[in-house]
Amino acid sequence: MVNQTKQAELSKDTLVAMYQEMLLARRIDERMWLLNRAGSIPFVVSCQGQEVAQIAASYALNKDEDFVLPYYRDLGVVLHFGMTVKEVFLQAYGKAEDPNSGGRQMPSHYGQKKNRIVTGSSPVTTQVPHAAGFALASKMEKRNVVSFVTLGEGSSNQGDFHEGLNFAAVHKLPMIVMVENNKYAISVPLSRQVACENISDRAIGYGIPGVTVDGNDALEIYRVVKEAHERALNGEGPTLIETISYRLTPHSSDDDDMTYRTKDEVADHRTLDGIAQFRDMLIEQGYLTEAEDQEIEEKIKQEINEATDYAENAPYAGVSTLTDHVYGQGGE
Amino acid sequence: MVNQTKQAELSKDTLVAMYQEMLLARRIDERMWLLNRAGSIPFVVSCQGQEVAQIAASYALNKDEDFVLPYYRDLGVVLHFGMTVKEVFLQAYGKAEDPNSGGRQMPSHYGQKKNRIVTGSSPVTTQVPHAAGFALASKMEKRNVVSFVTLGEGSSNQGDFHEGLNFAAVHKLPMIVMVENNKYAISVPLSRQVACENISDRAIGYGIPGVTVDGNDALEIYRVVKEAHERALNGEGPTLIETISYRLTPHSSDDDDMTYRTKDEVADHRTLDGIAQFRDMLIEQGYLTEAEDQEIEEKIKQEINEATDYAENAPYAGVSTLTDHVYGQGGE
Amino acid sequence: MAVLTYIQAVNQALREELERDEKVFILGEDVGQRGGVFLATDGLYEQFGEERVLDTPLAESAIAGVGIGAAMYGMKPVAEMQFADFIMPAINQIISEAARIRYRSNNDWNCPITIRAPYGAGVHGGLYHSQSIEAIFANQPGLKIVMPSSPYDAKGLLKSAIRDEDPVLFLEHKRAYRLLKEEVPEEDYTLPIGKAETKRSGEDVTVITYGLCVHFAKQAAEKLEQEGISTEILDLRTVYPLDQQAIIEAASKTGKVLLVTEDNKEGSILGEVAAIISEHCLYDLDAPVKRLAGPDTPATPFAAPLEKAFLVNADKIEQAIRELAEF
Amino acid sequence: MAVLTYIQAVNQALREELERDEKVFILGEDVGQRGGVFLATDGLYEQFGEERVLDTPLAESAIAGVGIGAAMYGMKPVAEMQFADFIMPAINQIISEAARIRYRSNNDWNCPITIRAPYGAGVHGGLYHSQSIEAIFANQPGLKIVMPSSPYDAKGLLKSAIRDEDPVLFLEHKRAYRLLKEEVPEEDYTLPIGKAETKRSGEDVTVITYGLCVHFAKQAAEKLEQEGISTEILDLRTVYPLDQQAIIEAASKTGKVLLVTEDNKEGSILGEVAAIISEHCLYDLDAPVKRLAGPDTPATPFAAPLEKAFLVNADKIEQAIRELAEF
Ligand SMILES: Cc1ncc(C[n+]2csc(CCOP(=O)(O)OP(=O)(O)O)c2C)c(N)n1
Ligand SMILES: Cc1ncc(C[n+]2csc(CCOP(=O)(O)OP(=O)(O)O)c2C)c(N)n1
Ligand SMILES: [Mg+2]
Ligand SMILES: [Mg+2]
Repeated sequence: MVNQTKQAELSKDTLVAMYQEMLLARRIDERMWLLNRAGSIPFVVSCQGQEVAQIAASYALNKDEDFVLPYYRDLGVVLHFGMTVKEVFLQAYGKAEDPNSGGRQMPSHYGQKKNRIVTGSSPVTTQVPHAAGFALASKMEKRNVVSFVTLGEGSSNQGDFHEGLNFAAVHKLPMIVMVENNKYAISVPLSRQVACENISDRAIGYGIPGVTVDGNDALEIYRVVKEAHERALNGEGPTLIETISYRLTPHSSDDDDMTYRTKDEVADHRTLDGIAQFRDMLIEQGYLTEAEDQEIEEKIKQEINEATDYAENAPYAGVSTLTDHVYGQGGE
Repeated sequence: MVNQTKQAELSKDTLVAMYQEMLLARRIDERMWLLNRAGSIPFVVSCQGQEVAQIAASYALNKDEDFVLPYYRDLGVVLHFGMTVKEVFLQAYGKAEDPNSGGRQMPSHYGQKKNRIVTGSSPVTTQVPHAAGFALASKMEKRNVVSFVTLGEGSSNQGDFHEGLNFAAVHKLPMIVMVENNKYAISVPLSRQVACENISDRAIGYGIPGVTVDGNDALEIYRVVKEAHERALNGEGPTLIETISYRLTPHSSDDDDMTYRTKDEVADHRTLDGIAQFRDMLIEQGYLTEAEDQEIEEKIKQEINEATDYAENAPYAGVSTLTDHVYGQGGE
Repeated sequence: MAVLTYIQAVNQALREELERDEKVFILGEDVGQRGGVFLATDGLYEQFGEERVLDTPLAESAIAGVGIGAAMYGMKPVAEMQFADFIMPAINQIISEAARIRYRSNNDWNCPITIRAPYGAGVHGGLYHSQSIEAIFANQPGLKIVMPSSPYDAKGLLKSAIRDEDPVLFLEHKRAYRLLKEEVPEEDYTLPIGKAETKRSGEDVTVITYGLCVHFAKQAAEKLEQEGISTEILDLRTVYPLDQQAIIEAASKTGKVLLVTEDNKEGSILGEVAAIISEHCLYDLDAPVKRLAGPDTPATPFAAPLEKAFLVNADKIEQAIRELAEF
Repeated sequence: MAVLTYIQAVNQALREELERDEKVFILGEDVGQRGGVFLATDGLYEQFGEERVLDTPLAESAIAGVGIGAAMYGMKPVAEMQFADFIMPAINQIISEAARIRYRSNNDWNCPITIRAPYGAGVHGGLYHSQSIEAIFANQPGLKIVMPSSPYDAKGLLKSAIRDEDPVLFLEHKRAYRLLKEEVPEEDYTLPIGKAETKRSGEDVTVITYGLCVHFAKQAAEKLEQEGISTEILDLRTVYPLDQQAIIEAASKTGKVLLVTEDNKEGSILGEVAAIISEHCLYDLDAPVKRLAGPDTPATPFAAPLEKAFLVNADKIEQAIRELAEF
């Protein structure tokens, strides 16, 4: 449930803008599945169920200064940090103009230097030490900049999680680690991934604060990320935040989740959808009318249509570029 | 201080035997330094300051069934599990008869299958997942066997610590992890290795019990390891134990610790030596007389002399054996 | 005899070994209820239970390391790396531990673990679901690396790997999983690790290769036969340690040698093959040894045209054989 | 000009680069107050403070990974692996990340990190303080591997590595640290990465090698000169990617080629060198390419007699050159 007592910090306009971004991420993701099932794009890996956490957290960051190290589900984060809808579709199609990788990486492997979205890979959790490196560098340069890194709860079992958090804690680095706990790592449920109550219980082992929040509670997520951000800027070191949500789609378009969970389980969680809750709250509060909501949906749809068309028709990188950029061309 | 109210569990004879083993480890280690400084052996890495914890913990294990995965300082553990003094000197000299490796590994890289001392390497912390593997296998075979693994506090920052403990916790494996916190990782003090209060604070992140004990308090260590052992045998999973001690020697014979700590700091800790405390307690309790203590010292000295002579005169492995045992010879 | 795909052959080998020896067990990510993301372990969780087909936490160093511990204990673990690309976090365990255990303990301990991993490109996997990783490990005494080229070989070699008393890295080409089908005996059989196999006998040009490229080489050879070019194909099968004798014989036989790999050219295992040939066959060669391999760029881009340009295929092999034949 | 040991030359290069560019910083285990276990960073903590000479927790994947993050940010980190053997836990960061960052981002990001590590045997280090590790990495496009053979080269190449805009693995032979001394200019100079260097000109036999083995090869060549055998020595300096042109020229010049490495024979980088020669120099060779390397056993036992038996030395090189000369 959305906690209404905490809205004070955020204006009506901001709340509506947040809603728009959540919805945009969701609608893009839905379109990706349609395109995949129609055979137009080979692969989708979804944000569905995690948009609220991603957008709420992003709003608590400084989008003009901070570095983000998103993982493959973080469509919400990268949209907030400035990737355009067109660019998102270009990467889904793997076209030359894709700013993430020019079609070299699989979809959802984000990276865009001008927006401080740090390039990511497929092996999970390698981005956690990188985030510590960005935080270390900005601390060395005495800049007021935070690095924000995300990962799944399954990925929090990798050695790099431990090593990266410990390093950041010892050196009191301005870093926020957000674990988006969606209860599954592909087919493996939380109970076979970890034996602790909360992923945030791992924080004490690094001597840093750890918080678990409802991943559908935008205002609470905003609050804890904002606090973590302040601590980071104050030189008080990193924070570990866990958002609890549920993966509403199969792991990816290559997965068949019905081999390990039931339709009912998924359906139950769909009824708790955080975006719908957020919209209801906005309507209840009088911040949004049904008509305005419809307008938003329309605008999003049009933007997505245009982006799809553009990306679909855009050229692939030429074969002669295959060997470009293995190394730089000299100079520093 | 030795807590006298907890002796009940251990008989006088056992306590005296424990003392003898601690002292034996210490005296062997001291001899190694003499041999090294005299140019007879190229390398020493010491147990000094950690013998009490090693012997007390070993007594809480089942030395006829359990598997131990010691690290390089665990001379006490391997002596208790059956490695002879002669064998210890053979490995220090790197001679053919060394049961650990036939002179292939550096000193203190223990391993002896008949005594269930699992072969170890130099890269720290790799033994933690191995211990989980032994625990998993014995659980699969429904045997009442525990795996006991140790490491330094610096080494608890390696990814393998995290991955190994998490695995063992999720699968509720009969494993005891003992971190011998001696305040330094070579030159790096605890405060630059971790930011948590206790290494045992990491346990909650795996949903398992974590305990910190005074590494000079033999009876308390015995008690917590015994409890962990019972939990393991009851199917309640792993335990993380931290013993707090102080590294009384330089990191190794290649180290000069005066470049990063003071003589005074080391001298202060020498006055708290756990073995001396333990002897004093035995004498106070009337379990040991000064004369008996002297006899023990004499016996140890003679054993060490004999072992040194033997090892010094033993042959190296022949050069023709260099390429032996890279692979097995067939069969299963 | 049933016709099986490559992945079915893997699955059958696993099933039969689990049935044969209760020390055998499987561990990895999603290998349990899901049956593996490629279905290599399909049905095994149901048949053997969760104790013998273990879903692990997402942590490759632990998968390898726990397997190594269990193997030292005396079990026969078969660890799965979901993609070969994700073996990287486990390299310390595989190289520093598994490969060194027998030698460092002077034969006191050993480590009979099998580590399976799907490698290779051609399924739009992008940079991190496409790599050839064998070269990283092909310099580690104590380790064996097996890369079967067909369903029949996959079954027989996987059984040998599981029964081997030393660690075996078992690399399966993920595009072969569904692409390759052939008759595979239902009964138990094993194939020798450490031995290359002549897949085709010929007189004009020798192709030495392994894995999925054997399939492409066969296609090329069949086509060239119609032009009167006769091709010998040696399938390395075990890429470390190499079967030197077989390489020397195959190279000497025709005097014209084409080495093929999907891996990047520089530093691939073909370098070692070329070195063996240049040490032993100088006077038997009628042409310089030729290598056909991927370019020296990360394997491989996601975009289909770039992926295709990266990969070795039957046409490229055919062209290279023809050039050698005409040399 | 001062005579410096190899380790002093490394130290001087680090000091000068820290002075020159405030984006340069050092991180690793015991690099601070202790000055490094080999004293590579001696005095730097005192001069530049703990912010620029960082003692890290004992965790190599973090040392590499944090360095990679800082490098992407725009810093010039120099990460130390205490022993090359302990780079294994960091391989995922080095191969999957550092080496791939420029390519995968289509040139948007890059990763100018230098990773230094002492490799090699001869100091009673046993199995885990003795290994040659270059072959593990010598198949990874995006990475460069530099292995200097002398103090002069170490200083000039380390400066180039630090200034390089891409990741460089910089491997220093730990026995060379105190064994090798020579005049090293106090002023700033750099040496080119990617280029081999002819260390000695000769007519009868070409030795191609790198690292400490260059020193042994020189000793052997001097001795053989008195017998009238003239030896060309090519120092690879950068072992990945290789300087093909220099290899081809050096091999063709004498037609008799000895390749030398301290690494295990099978799968060492010499395989690639041999492959280049066999592709390009077949008709210039007067004898089969010969390799002198360690045996295929884990490097290397602790016991002195076994260690000695494992290692390449000047005598073994001399013998091999003589055999080739007499061929
Ligand atoms: C090192 C590594 N091992 C395995 C994989 C394959 N893989 C991709 S996503 C995934 C599950 C991730 O689960 P979680 O961290 O919970 O994130 P989620 O997908 O649930 O958001 C796995 C096993 C990988 N990408 N990297
Ligand atoms: C993976 C790895 N990195 C580095 C080293 C070098 N090294 C050996 S011991 C040591 C310090 C260990 O400290 P700690 O874990 O606290 O154990 P202690 O020696 O204090 O008992 C280091 C850095 C190593 N052996 N393995
Ligand atoms: Mg998840
Ligand atoms: Mg310590």
